[in-house]
Amino acid sequence: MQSAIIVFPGSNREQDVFDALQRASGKKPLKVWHRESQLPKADLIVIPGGFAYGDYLRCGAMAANSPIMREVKARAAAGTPVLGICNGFQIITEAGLLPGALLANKTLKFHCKSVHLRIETSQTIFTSRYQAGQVIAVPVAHHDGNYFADDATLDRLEGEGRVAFRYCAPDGSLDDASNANGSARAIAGIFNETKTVLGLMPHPEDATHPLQGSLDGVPFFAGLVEALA
Amino acid sequence: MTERPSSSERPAGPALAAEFGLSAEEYARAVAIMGRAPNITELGIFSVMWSEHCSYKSSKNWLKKLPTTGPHVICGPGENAGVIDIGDGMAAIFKMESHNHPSFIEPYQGAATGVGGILRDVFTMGARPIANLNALRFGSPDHPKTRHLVAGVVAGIGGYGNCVGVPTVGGECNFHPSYNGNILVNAMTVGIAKQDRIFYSAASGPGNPVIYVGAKTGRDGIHGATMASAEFSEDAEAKRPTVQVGDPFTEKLLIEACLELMEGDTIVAIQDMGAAGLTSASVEMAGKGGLGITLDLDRVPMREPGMSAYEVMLSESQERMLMVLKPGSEDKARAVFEKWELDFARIGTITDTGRIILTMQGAVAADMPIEPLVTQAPLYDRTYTATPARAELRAAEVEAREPIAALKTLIACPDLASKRWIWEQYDHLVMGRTVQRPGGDAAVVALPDSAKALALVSDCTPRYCAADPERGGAQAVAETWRNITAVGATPLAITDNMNFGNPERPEIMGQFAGCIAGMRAACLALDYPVVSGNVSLYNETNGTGILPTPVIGGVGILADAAKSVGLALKHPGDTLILIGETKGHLGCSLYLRELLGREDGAPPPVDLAAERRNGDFVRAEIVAGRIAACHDVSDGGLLVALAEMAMAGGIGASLAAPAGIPIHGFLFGEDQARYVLATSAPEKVLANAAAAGVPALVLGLSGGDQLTLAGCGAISVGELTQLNEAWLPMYMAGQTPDGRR
Amino acid sequence: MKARVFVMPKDGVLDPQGKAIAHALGNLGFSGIGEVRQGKVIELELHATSEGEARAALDQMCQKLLANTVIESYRVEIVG
Amino acid sequence: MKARVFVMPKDGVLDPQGKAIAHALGNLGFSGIGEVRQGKVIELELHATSEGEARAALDQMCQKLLANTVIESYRVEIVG
Ligand SMILES: Nc1ncnc2c1ncn2[C@@H]1O[C@H](COP(=O)(O)OP(=O)(O)O)[C@@H](O)[C@H]1O
Ligand SMILES: [Mg+2]
Repeated sequence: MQSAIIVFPGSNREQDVFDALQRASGKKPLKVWHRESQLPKADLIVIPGGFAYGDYLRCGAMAANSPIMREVKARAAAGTPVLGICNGFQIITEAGLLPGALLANKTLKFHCKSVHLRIETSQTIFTSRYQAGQVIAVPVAHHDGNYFADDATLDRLEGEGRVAFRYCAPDGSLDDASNANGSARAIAGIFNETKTVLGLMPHPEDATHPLQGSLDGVPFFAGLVEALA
Repeated sequence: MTERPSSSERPAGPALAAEFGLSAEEYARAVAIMGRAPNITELGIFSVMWSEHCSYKSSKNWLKKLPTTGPHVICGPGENAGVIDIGDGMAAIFKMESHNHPSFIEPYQGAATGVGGILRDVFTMGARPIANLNALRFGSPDHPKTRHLVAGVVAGIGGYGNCVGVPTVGGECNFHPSYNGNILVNAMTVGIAKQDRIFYSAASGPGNPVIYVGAKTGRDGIHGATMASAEFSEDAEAKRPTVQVGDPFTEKLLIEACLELMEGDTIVAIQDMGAAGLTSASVEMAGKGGLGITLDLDRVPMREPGMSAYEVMLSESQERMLMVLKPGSEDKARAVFEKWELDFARIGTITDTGRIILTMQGAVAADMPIEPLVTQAPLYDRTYTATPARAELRAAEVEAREPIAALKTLIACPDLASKRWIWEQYDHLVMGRTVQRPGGDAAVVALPDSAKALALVSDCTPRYCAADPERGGAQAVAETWRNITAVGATPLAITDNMNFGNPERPEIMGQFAGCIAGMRAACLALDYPVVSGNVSLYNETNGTGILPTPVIGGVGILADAAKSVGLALKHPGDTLILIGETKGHLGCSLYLRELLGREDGAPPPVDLAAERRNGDFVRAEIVAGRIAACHDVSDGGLLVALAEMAMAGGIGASLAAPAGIPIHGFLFGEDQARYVLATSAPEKVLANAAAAGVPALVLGLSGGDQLTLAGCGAISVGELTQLNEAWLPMYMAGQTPDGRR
Repeated sequence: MKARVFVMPKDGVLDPQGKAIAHALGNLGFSGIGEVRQGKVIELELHATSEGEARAALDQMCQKLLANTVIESYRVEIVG
Repeated sequence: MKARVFVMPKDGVLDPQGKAIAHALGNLGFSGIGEVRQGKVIELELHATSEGEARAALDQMCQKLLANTVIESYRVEIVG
């Protein structure tokens, strides 16, 4: 699997996902600077975490308008899988690849910690190595991860099986305390209609090495490599 | 809204010099050097170069006493940051710096720009920053300003560090009324570089271009360096300059651009523009090279129209660097900075005249000799009086309280309460190499493409320093050494941040001298040299000084990151062993302060030989894989240490009662050089300890969900955790734990 | 020409900042505070030959960048 | 009574957000953009018997909470 990581000014977790992808696929991902006019051929496009353009104005807004995003949207429309993690989720949502928006955490504070996620579906290229209902532990690190969409959109997402992950308690149950950023219906990640675009706030890439304290992100990348080999 | 004195129109002279913070004698010296009265720009340059902050005029004679060399020291104090050898051709580059006064005035921006400044000191030397730490000291929680200051400082540190993508992995946070009017915000950055790719600040090559890169210059923080060198008074509000605002996004670009340029062969010298901005950067670069410099100030990228030469030279706008390039490499360098969308301007030339000559709008704005500006800077041997020694306090003279109740009080007191509320606001995981996270003894950060890791910590116990500066100075160094040892790493070197009151008062200089003496002794005994540091004096408000606070930032190395241990109990049934001798020293302890409302007695003695022997033993046991968890015993004493291990692991322990010393001394005494180990191989560990002459005492076993003390009752780990975690979030929400406002 | 763009959270969209401000004002002893909403104001200088031209450009800027119409509404004011 | 409070970075104080917006608008092809400054607007309902009383209360709110007067200036508008 050849993946391409888009690097914006202010991206800062590009190396984290680079390392995770390299460990899973044995192949170095390409890092693509946002001003490069050509997006190389890739089996997977990743928009990494960070603070693209400082997250000034609105998280992800300026990067979403970057010329390379037109190319990313075209590839996504043609079926190339796109993964947006954290700031990447904010960017692809601002760019219209996914519905809704990410508001400030309900605490109005940045938070960095391990959270539990419940896998909502295993029927996608991103989650095939997990079981539906399985609970995994991965880190989050964001200030604006509070997923918002109107009720009709939320109903549609749920009806179409497009909720990928929810914040949950260690036993998989949903409660306010586990949903620390206040996301609508505890949503941590969503798919597009074809389930080839995933945006999520947590960082599975930071749970892929024994020294990182959790290996629960390994199946995420292993599944992708298997699906896109 | 413009209360700013339009200083460009004021006649320069003794009156203005005094306003700029120069004494009459210093002004006379400036006139002598110039052979005439300096104009306002020149006077501004004298005032910042000769400020306490830049010249170290009160502290230099004392700093010389610190040991700064060692087999792995590549570059000690004198450059932007210290450099040590960490093997495999790699170096660790680190420093700590204060932003105390700005953070008191504007906590968010003050703290944020503090982080930005220390990052620049590290990457200007060619290092990629891999970790930040921060040592914070606030006033009493009851003081009306404290909550606002904590909220702003923490948000500012997070706001900057999170955005630049450098993990903030450690630090400390204490509260004491002596900081009510003068908080301490000390930030530390650690970076790594290839040893053959380290960049220094001495200019060379007359004719070489002087390049300005980064953000534009505005009227930010003019006279910040002199502000950091003057005592606060209530009217500080009125005098304050335009506060510097940090732009972490620009900093991130600057890091990437500088490191990209540093891969090539274009840079002769590079220096960040920190306190005193363009003035200190240009004077120091040319001065260190024994050369001169000319600057055309019209070419400086400016954010505001109509800035005077004085303002351009003294601006403390953030996110700016000055470089001297090799001839012919300007275009290559420009392309890099243009890629990162940063300003890039050739503003001058290195000369062989030994003078700094500034021109603006066709006129000479300043023309001064550099060498005397640097070498004839004032240097004071300030009078000092030693802090009177305090009587030792015997445990028998201290009231004994019921141990479990005392533990509950201690674990929830502001200094010992969990600081999770703080470090969860810091991205401590970005870069994916944080092995030991905040909340333990030292943070451990794995190195890229290597099995190795660095162990990082900051520490100081100001109440000990106030009671006995020499013991306190030694203790601060020893505690960082112990914290690094407790994760299994070998301590290598330190940086320091000397925060003290007004050096013109002999008792303050006495504290300074005492702390230096203690630090020196500990550094020598532990082979743990000082490679960089910072001094912040005049930390006083209306004549009341802070507790002497020499913060130590320690760096150690692990050959194998996977061998590091944390403090969390890992499994039930492990034997808990106390390493080190316990005499039950309660003087200056938290038990004394939090339970009995007393702060008297002498602090615990620091036996550096025992420190070294015990630490070397503990480290060897960890590296041999026999230790499941390790924690050093410090603030609060043994029972607090055990409770912290239990809470972190969610596993209880049962402990036997001690014999021979009063139980409150045993459980809450703060004797030094001690660790608690959890092991499944107790016989081997005890035998090795006996062989090494290290005191070792079996305390009991891990297991269950309670902390049980034979004969004294028990408490559930859940209740302890609740007490320990509740205080800070409740306090920040404006509540006391019992629900009152 | 100088313009001001106001960007406010839409009705029905959570406004945690606004809520926090209302709460904090209450704690400070200000009584009788009703709903509080926090938005952004962007002041900018732009080149335009007429107010109409300026408004058209500003509308474009809001649609493309300054506001996210999923969660925000905007209003443009020409200052002079 | 309904009021609006505008909080802007003071003149001379760096406004990284404004700077970034100006830059982004340029990249989007909007030309002729001069200085951009970003601030906050806070809309609130408050109980007051006169405009004077409302203004006095709002001024207090700004001093104590809504504005950081070290780096920001504020302006109050009574909407009705
Ligand atoms: N307390 C100290 N101990 C050791 N070195 C110090 C101390 N204070 C300052 N230094 C060294 O003096 C030099 C100047 O420090 P500083 O003015 O803070 O540097 P910068 O201007 O780069 O921030 C640095 O090399 C620093 O490491
Ligand atoms: Mg420096």
